[in-house]
Amino acid sequence: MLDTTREVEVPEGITLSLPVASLVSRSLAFLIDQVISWLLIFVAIQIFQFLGRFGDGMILISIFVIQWFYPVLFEVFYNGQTLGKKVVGVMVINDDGTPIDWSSSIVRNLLRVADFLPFFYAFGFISMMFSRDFKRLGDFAAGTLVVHKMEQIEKDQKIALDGLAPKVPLTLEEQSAIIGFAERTSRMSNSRVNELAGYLGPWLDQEKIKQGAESSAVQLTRIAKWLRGHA
Amino acid sequence: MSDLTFDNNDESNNVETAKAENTGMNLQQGTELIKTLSENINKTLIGQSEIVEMALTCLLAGGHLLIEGVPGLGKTLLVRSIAKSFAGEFSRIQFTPDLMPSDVTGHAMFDPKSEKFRIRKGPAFTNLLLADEINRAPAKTQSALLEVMQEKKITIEGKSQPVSSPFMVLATQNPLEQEGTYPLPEAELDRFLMNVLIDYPAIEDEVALVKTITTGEIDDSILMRELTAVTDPDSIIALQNLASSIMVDDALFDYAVRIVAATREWSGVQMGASPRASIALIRAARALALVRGSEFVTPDEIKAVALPVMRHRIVLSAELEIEGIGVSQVIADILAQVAAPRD
Amino acid sequence: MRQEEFEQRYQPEWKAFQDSIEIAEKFSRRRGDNQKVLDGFAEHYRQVCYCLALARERQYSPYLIQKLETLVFRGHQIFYQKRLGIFKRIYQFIVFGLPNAVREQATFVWIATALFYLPGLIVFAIVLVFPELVYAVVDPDMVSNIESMYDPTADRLGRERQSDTDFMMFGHYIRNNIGIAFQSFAGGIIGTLGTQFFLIYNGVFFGAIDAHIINIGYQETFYGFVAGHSSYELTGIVLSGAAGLQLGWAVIAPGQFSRKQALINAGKRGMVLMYGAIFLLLIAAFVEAFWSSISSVPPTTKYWVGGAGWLIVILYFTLLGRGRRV
Amino acid sequence: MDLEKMTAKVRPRKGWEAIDLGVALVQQHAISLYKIWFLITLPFFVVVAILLFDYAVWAYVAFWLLKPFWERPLLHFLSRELFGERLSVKECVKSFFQLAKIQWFPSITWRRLSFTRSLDLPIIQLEGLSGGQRSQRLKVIHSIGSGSAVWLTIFFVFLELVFYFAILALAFLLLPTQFSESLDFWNWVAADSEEPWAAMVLNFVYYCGVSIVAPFFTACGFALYINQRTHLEAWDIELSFKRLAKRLNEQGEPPLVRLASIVCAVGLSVMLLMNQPVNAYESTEQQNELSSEQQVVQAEIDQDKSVPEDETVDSYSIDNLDHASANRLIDEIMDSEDFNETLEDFRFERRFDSDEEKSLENSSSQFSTWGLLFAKFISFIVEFALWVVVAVVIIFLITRYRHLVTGLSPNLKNKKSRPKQLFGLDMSSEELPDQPWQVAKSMIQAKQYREAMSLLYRASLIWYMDNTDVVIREGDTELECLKKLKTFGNQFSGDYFSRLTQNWRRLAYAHQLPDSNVLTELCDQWPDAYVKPMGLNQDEEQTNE
Repeated sequence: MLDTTREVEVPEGITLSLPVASLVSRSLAFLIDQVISWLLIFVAIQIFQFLGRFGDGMILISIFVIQWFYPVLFEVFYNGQTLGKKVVGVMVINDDGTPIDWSSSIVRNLLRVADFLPFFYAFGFISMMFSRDFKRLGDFAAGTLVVHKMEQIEKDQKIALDGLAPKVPLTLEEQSAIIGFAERTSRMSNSRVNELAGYLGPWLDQEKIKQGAESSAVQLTRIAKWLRGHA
Repeated sequence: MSDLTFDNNDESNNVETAKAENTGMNLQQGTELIKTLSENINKTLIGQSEIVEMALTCLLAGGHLLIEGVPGLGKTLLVRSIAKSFAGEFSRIQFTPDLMPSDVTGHAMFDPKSEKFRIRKGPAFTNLLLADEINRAPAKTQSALLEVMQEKKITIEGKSQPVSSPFMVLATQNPLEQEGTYPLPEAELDRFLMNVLIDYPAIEDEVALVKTITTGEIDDSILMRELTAVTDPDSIIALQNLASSIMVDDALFDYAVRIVAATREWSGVQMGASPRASIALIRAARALALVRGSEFVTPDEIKAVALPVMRHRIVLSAELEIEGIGVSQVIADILAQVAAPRD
Repeated sequence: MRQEEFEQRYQPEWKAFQDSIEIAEKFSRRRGDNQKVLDGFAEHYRQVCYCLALARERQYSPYLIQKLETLVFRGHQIFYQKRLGIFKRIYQFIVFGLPNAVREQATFVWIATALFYLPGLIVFAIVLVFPELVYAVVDPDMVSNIESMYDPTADRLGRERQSDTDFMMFGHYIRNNIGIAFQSFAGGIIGTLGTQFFLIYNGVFFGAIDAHIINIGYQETFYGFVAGHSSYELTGIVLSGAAGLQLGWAVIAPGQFSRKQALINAGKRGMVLMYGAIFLLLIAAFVEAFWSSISSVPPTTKYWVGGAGWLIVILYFTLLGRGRRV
Repeated sequence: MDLEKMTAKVRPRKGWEAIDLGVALVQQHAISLYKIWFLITLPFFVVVAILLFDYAVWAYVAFWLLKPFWERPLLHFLSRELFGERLSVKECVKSFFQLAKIQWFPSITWRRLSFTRSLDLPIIQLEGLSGGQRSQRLKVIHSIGSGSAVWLTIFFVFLELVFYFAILALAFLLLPTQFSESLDFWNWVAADSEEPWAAMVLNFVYYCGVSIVAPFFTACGFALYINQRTHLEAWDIELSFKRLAKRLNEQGEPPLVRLASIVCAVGLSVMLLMNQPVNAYESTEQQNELSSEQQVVQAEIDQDKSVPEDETVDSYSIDNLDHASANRLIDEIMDSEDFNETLEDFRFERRFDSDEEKSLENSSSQFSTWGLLFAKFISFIVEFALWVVVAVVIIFLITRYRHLVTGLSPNLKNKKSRPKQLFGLDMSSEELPDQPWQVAKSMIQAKQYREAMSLLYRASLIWYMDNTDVVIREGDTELECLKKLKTFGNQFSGDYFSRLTQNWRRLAYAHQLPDSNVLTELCDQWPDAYVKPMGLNQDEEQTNE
């Protein structure tokens, strides 16, 4: 099965699958970061420009710092996210799933120079397009990975029905499908909902379906409710 | 250290002996047994009597030992000697970057004959486990070992099985943080009761060692063969029980807590020892008192175990480390300044 | 156990764990917070891992599993964070990390030194003998530019520069030189070629200019200016070159590692040298902006300071940090 | 369309994540995709280049305009591949003309400039709808977020440009130096139709750039489309349900729910649960079932009908780049600082010294005088501070490492010798009774044994502290005190102190009381040990630390 996740086994024996981010979302994050650094440089210029040569020196220093260390500082201190990455919802981690550290972050950001060659990140793009896990050269040298950040999910919406216990033990995937079905009925057409529920129709309460008391879809929704544990 | 214990040994006869619950062993028997044990072990390990004392203390306190030191200073010999002395099982795992957790704990194997899964026990099912160069294995393998150390049982295929008793892990760590080592997370180091440095023996001891080996004896294995089992695992468990019944005055609990608290406020210490360190101090001091044949703990025992117990639990700030002031120096300073109970 | 019971039973612990994660994830946190996070973090983390394993095994609802997965991931991010303070690391790095690293990677450092100085010396000798050949190496405009800069009769160097001017030049040197060092490092990734180019090019450039300056007799102003920071700056260049060479060498000859792994290793090792290069170039920029520019100091003093600089650099790399843990 | 044969993991992905699958798809089938692409486009490019050799711009425009056609075989391949059916490269190439017929006119006119082209193509090509149905369908698919598709298009247009210039820059870098220096490269690059062969070379470079990008563009659009449908139609759920049904069927499992379940009075239907049924979609339900599976080539019949006329062709596409604007762009890029930096900063040089300083000096004239003064003041202070830092560092280094020079080890122990007045106990000699042994004795009679022993022990310690130079630190334990002190005084006091310590330790830590005669003995002997005689032998004071 083709997928865009990378399995990382954490030392505690748990496997996490992390969704790797490809060039499109990363470029957007980069663009935002670039705009932010320009803004920062602009602000620095505004602040220092009235200070004569001292100001000029400060401007040059701040350009240097912003250019090279803006991403590094954010990645190290802000959980692997620059502001642009935060907006797009991606983060940088080490290949083994551990948080990014100083040396990795500095390496990957310094090697932007190599990615930049020969013109505006062409090497970087090529590398991201054709490598597993969508890495650019800096990521290879630093051993880092850009992934979509896992969000802490909120409590799911309530279903105003009683739960209904399935008689057959269901695998995780099957449970997931039934719960997903219940959650997504609102975004599907009626006929589609019925069609989907129809696949499981023969295993539901036929009588009620015939009586019209409870359609298969409603029954499945109730099973979903039960599965969620809010019976 | 040994010169500080002169008054304990000669008087242990007329003391009313502390009796451990559920064991038939009294202090006198215990002390004698320990004496035999350590003499036995010191036969093979010449010039490392302090390490032997600490290793025994750790064993009797039911803790695990982290040993640091350059290779070739008889760490394996130490573990084997201890194991052989009480007729315990011994196994050694060399940690390497490709070591898998199941190489430590064992795994389930399908047996085509019986068509059942058989549990194949890993080297961790033993009494004494020497984990060599623990920081060379990736974190997940270390983690498997740390799990065993804490739980004293191993879960394979959903079945958890206790490891042998007594159970002690002696892990060695490379002193150099080289390329390709995975340092143990700070929070995990707590799992080791003590951390001792094994160093080159003093010159005269080394001479003795060389003499023993060159005159007639050929190598370690012969030294080992000379060793005889002087006791059995059950007696070790009895000794552990005895150690936990050694008397500790309240003032000493207070003393231990004050020492640990001082590490947290000491300038130059970036991260002090956790409150659990004081519990470890008392545990280790009890066992040391027993090893020294005393029925009660005095501040001296606490002081003696303070360095090994706290060495791996505190992190120094940059300045001190650069100045070459090591953890041992800092702990010595702390011990000198925390008032000993003396009322 | 039903999922509900399970959730109810462990919910408080998950909550507590999530709270400590949130403290730890905060951008700025105080020292006390760190201790708070660390206390019992390992236990909580294991507990959550255990819960996740259980939840998967028992096939609880995907929501719960995803929630726990996220918790584990976030906890993992914090648990394996390296907590050593940055200042401590800088300090350690300067006092023994860098000199040890340079000695460890002596081969690359020596090759970089040779690549930098040998062509330079050769060109230096050639231009001394055939002065007009300087134009073969350096752009004529630049030659005249440099001539006017170090012209002893020009009054520019004669007058005292102001602090603010110094400061501007300080900023300029930092941005310029360190930026170039970065590029020199990164250039190594194409099989050391980029780095070789930088080193040889700069060596030849310096060699030609030096010889030319001597040819036209401007030594005093030129060397007076250059002496002070030369040791730091040139060594910085060599170090960045060595880092780049190492990177490229990993691509050419990865040895027993996969090419990718070799590159990662070389990147990590090379970074140590790069930190060193940055460190030296910062010093160089400081000296160049604030010391070299003082024209009231007689050239002899400047030569002495320059010589002392070289001595310091050499002693630093040969003596310091021996026998220390890296 | 058989979802069970899906070769990629279908799950509803969030936002940008959807596009990632497209990239992964290309990576997996890169060789086939590029083969198809080049087999179709290269001949066309060559033919056009020859035919329109003198009109390079037109050759360029022709190729650009027909790009939607080039992408179709790629999509054809990918759509089959996704459902587990592998087409050979040959088949795909053969199907080119058939595929190109679908909606051919709108595709190269107003839809050519659509920002959602990559997302629309699968709808048009794979679903084979006609007229109003199609536009409704487009609306539905767009409803969930054509934002991604728009950004996708902008991004890939930009990427084509990047590769265009990257190839040129690479060529420039690889040329021998003499050549590149003698030749004004960028003029050469920018040469427009004056030199037809140069223009054609540029066209070829453009073609190369597009070639790298095109499969990705197509695949990412396709991935977006798949994701939209997964969201809309819950493909993943269908898949799981089918599998579950199959499993239940095979295993002959009992029904999923109890047949005799309590009649539920819930009058709610699923309809109530659904907030917004997507009506637009409903009508097209049937056709969809046919759609991808049957590859709907026959739908070409309705292709040209119902072309909405209201759409306008805007000039918003950057695809429209002609050579004049390319020239401008090149100039801009040439002038931009970044570009200069990469090409010029390759050497350590200090020619800025004079120039920049001068120019900055000029520009500084616009600053107000007070600002300048203020700045000068600050910079003076900062520079001064920097020098102070340097001085401090130097002094620190000298003091720290003077042992390197003098050969002495740093004397870090100095600070540890501290006055002895601190003690765990109340240790001042004033507070001690004049005759501690008498007081102790009376305490023993009052059965205050612990206090008595404590008093004796303290009295001894104080005696030592008053009469010797021994340093007793706060942290010293009884045994350490004993070790330090027993060599002082005479033989007897040493013995006495050692006995006292042993008994005291046992009392304090083991709560074991000595025999009463031992206690009295200790009291009686205290004056013998300390008060009576013993001019302290000062010569023996060699011990302390």
